[in-house]
Amino acid sequence: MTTSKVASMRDAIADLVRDGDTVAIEGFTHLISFAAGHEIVRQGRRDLTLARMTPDLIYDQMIAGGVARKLVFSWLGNPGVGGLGAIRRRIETGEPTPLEVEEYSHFGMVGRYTAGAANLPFYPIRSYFESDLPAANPRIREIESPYGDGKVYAVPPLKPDVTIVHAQRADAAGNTQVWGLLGCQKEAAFAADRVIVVVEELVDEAVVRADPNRTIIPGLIVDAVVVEPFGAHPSYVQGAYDRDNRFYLDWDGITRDEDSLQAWLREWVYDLDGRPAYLEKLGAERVASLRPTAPAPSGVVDYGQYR
Amino acid sequence: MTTSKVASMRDAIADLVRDGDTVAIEGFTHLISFAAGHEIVRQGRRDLTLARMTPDLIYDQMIAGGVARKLVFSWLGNPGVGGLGAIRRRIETGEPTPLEVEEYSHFGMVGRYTAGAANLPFYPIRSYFESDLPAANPRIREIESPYGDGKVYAVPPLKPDVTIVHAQRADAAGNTQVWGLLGCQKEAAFAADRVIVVVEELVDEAVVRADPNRTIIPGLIVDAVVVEPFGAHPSYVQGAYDRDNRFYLDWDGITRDEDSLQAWLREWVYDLDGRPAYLEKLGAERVASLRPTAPAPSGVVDYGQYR
Amino acid sequence: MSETSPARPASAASSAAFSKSEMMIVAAARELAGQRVCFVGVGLPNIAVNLAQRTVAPDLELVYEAGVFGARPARLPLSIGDPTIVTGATAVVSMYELFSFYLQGGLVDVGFLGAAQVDRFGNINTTVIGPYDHPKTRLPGSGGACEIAINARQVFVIMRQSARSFVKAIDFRTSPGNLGGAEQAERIRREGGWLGRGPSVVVTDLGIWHFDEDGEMRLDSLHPGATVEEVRATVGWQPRISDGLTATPAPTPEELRLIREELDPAGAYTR
Amino acid sequence: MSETSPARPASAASSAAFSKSEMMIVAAARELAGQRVCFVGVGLPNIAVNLAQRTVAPDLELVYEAGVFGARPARLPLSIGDPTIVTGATAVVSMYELFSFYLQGGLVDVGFLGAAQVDRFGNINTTVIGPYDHPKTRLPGSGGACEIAINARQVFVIMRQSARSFVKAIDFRTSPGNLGGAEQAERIRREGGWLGRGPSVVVTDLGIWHFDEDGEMRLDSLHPGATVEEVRATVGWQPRISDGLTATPAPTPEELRLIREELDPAGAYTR
Repeated sequence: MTTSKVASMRDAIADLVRDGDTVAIEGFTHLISFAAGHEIVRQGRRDLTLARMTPDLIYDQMIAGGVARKLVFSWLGNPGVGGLGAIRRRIETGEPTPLEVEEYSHFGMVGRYTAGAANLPFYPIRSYFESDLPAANPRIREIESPYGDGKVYAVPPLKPDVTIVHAQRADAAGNTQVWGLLGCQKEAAFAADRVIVVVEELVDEAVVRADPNRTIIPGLIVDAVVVEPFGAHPSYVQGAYDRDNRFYLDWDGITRDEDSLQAWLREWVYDLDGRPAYLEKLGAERVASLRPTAPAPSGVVDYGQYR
Repeated sequence: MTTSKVASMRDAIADLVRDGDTVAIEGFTHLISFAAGHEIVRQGRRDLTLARMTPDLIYDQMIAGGVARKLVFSWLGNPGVGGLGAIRRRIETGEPTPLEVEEYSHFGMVGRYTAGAANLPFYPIRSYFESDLPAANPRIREIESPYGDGKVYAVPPLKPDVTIVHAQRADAAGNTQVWGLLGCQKEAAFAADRVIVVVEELVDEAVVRADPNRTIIPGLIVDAVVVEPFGAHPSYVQGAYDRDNRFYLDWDGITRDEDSLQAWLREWVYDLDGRPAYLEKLGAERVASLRPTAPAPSGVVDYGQYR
Repeated sequence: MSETSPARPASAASSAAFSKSEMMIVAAARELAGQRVCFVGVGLPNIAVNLAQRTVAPDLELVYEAGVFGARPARLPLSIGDPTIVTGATAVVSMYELFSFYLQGGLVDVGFLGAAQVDRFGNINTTVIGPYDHPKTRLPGSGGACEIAINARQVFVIMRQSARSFVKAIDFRTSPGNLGGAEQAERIRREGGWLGRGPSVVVTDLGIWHFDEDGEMRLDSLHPGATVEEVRATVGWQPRISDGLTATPAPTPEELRLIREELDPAGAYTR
Repeated sequence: MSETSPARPASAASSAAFSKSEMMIVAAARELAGQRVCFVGVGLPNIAVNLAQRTVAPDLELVYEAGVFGARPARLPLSIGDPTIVTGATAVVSMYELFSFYLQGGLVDVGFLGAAQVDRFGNINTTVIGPYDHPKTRLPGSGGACEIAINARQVFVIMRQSARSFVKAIDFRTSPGNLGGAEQAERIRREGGWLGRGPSVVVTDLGIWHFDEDGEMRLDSLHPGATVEEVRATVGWQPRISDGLTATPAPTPEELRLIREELDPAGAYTR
């Protein structure tokens, strides 16, 4: 399969993300595709169900941008800093329209993607005992062990219409490699009907084939490969750039007030035509300040030729 | 935790494998610890339950050596070649004593280790529908989805007393890295009460820490690290040596007859005191012929320093 | 068209003579035309899919049971867990991931199965001959076959046929085929939410069988050198023979060259 | 012994003055003496466990919720998913593996939880203030807290105490503590096969609470500068005070030096 799946972010979102879809942009603090989220806002998608373990700044921005009717999640916040204003206002006031929520724990969300990826009707976990969560979310259900040794809880499969992940590198067929935190991207990708991979670097397939254990998503399930360096800012990419903690701290002020949030969206999303313009606006100095202080090479292992 | 867990094979088996234990030597064609199996035979363990997806030559040898009363498995054979005589004779004739069998499919065994590792009371899979396997093994049971969308099958957790795996490398604390086929070693190790890791090479912890995504078993769950180069022969170690297909072909003749098998055991197990003697007997030329024909380096990735 | 020859001819690629095994491999490979993702087990399927990739199905993607996707073996491995399928592959994954996400997740179009016994509806036994508790012959068991039969979109069976293997009633049903017939099988698959539609072809050393609307095997093509009488003599029931029975085209020189020079120069699979 | 000071003193390590946050971190770190494997979440637990590793628990192994084992952060991260916990770690694993094999598999001795509300039995709310469907304040939710409360062998709670957080009845039970008391909690844990034995300590800015035989919090130690009256005023029930109430030893100069110079030179955690 040598057909290239390389596409622009604009085309990938236009072709693969549709009004009403369930969309998962995954990545646990690491490799969050802010670039894809912004493009979804720019293209004015509506009525999305947004799924994500940690809705984070990107979903606060997307929900402020009016793309979503529902949120599926397990932890809602700006980690280490504070809250997410747009999401909190929608939930607490129901303004401008109510935001439906479907809530799990972290392991529950991981189990849901796993069941989705493995075509299982449920995933069993040892959580939720004596918690109010199953009452708040009736999709969390008890299940009896067939071995007569008690019950655990089940969560239902989550099968996004589209999963979007950012990665260090992929080849043109979509074979994708990641190092550093892995989160639940593999499960979320296999669970999805359509997959968009956004990468720092497009590499020759020989680079992928040199280290096949590093591949987390095979091209087989990938629909588009978007090359968007720094597309995960203000989150980070192991080995490429640091988390922009200053932005996360700044967000606390921006998100507290709907007007300041909308002004931010105008300035950083609507008035820009894509990630290159965003980076230009961010400035070379800020970008440079986020580079690692020194390399930390993995070392080489030998797979050996066998003829 | 800088305490070294490095031990000789003799001490590791003496300390950690006990009569009556459930023992899993895992590795799917790759990284099978023949060295540990032979030492268990030499030390005369009895009444073991041997668990393994593919009982392969190593369990044929161990069962001929009289260590086992029960076999838990999913595929029984010499792949690409033929049968396993000692095991077949025990099952077909019940001589010298019957061998109890508990049989699953591959995915069933993987699910069992996964449930064992994750402390789940069962693991659900889409297999066994309309098969005679659940009738043959009543531990394979139906389970109804709590979402009203039908049933799947459940397998029970498998928690070995001891899991033994071979790997390319580990540090003295037992942090273990593998490349090439991964099989179900991770799940089998986390499921076990005790873990023995046998490695081609003992490395400084800095080597492990340079590439933490490569670690499949953390030292936290490892009880002993045995350094035994070529300890997986006649199976193979990616990048270090090839599968000795000649031996697998030869085994077909040896295992057909109980006398020739016992003679082989005497010559290659009982009369030797360990792997170095085995390798000397195997001969430098045979060993050299199994080396890869050329290197196939993985390439380096950069994790980056962040200060 | 030459007679089938049991032994491999001395001057390989130039000769039009071929063995029964070679014909079986070539016929199986041709059936893969148009397929996308194939789950590969040990033995004959391995050489058939590799031949198909080089002939009728250049885009065929291989998923090896050992946990390898996109393998590019430099030699044809004896075992499916050989190091040559790992080096240069696209992805190497745990067996948990392979069975959960690739197979059960629905990515596999064709799964290959061998069999010690098969019945007219394509139900398969690879477990025991005789009673389970006191078998006359203990066979390897399921391996991944049971879940392949249920989760691969369709199943190809490849096996030599004989009165001992093509039987009226199998001794143990390891892997479900069309159960007691198409109607029952389709209902159970639908109600159970199976991804698999069951067996679609059985390729043997004598011919090619597809499954008719009743879910029963029907001989559609006869290999060169084989006869309908020979087929009847090696089937434990009254076999259905297609009204339009065709003759399987003999292996082409190029197919034979690929098998003999590239895929299996040592003749390990084609003896 | 000096008065507790709300702001960090100018000349840090040399001064015996310290903030309430510093006292809370030091007290939590000391509680980790003798523990082996700790599950680390975001915020105060992160600095407490790193301090414990450098003082009372040099062999403490850290499991970061983001999927990192054996981290050696070169700096103290703002978020638990920072790149500095990955570089040089022993193992980096998927969240599936972390929650399945490390936490649920029973390898975690101590899990740390924060709370917006806690009741006298250590039950925790991090979900909503007010009714779930129309919350007055929407909080972050469980994250991993619910499964940590059930699967970690014991739970340490670290939080500032106030009349709003130490309440008679929590608005939503995100994570179970000792339920309605020790007897009920022990029965349910036993019958349900939980690995966790529930909360063992609550460390606040005023003191240290352990759980008595009824499963209720009991103030065992009062931090320097805090008073029993202050404690009573910030608890929404009639709190149990130990007969042998002790005074928490103030942070040592070395503990303060580690916090201020090595772990949190920017004062992000200790403001």
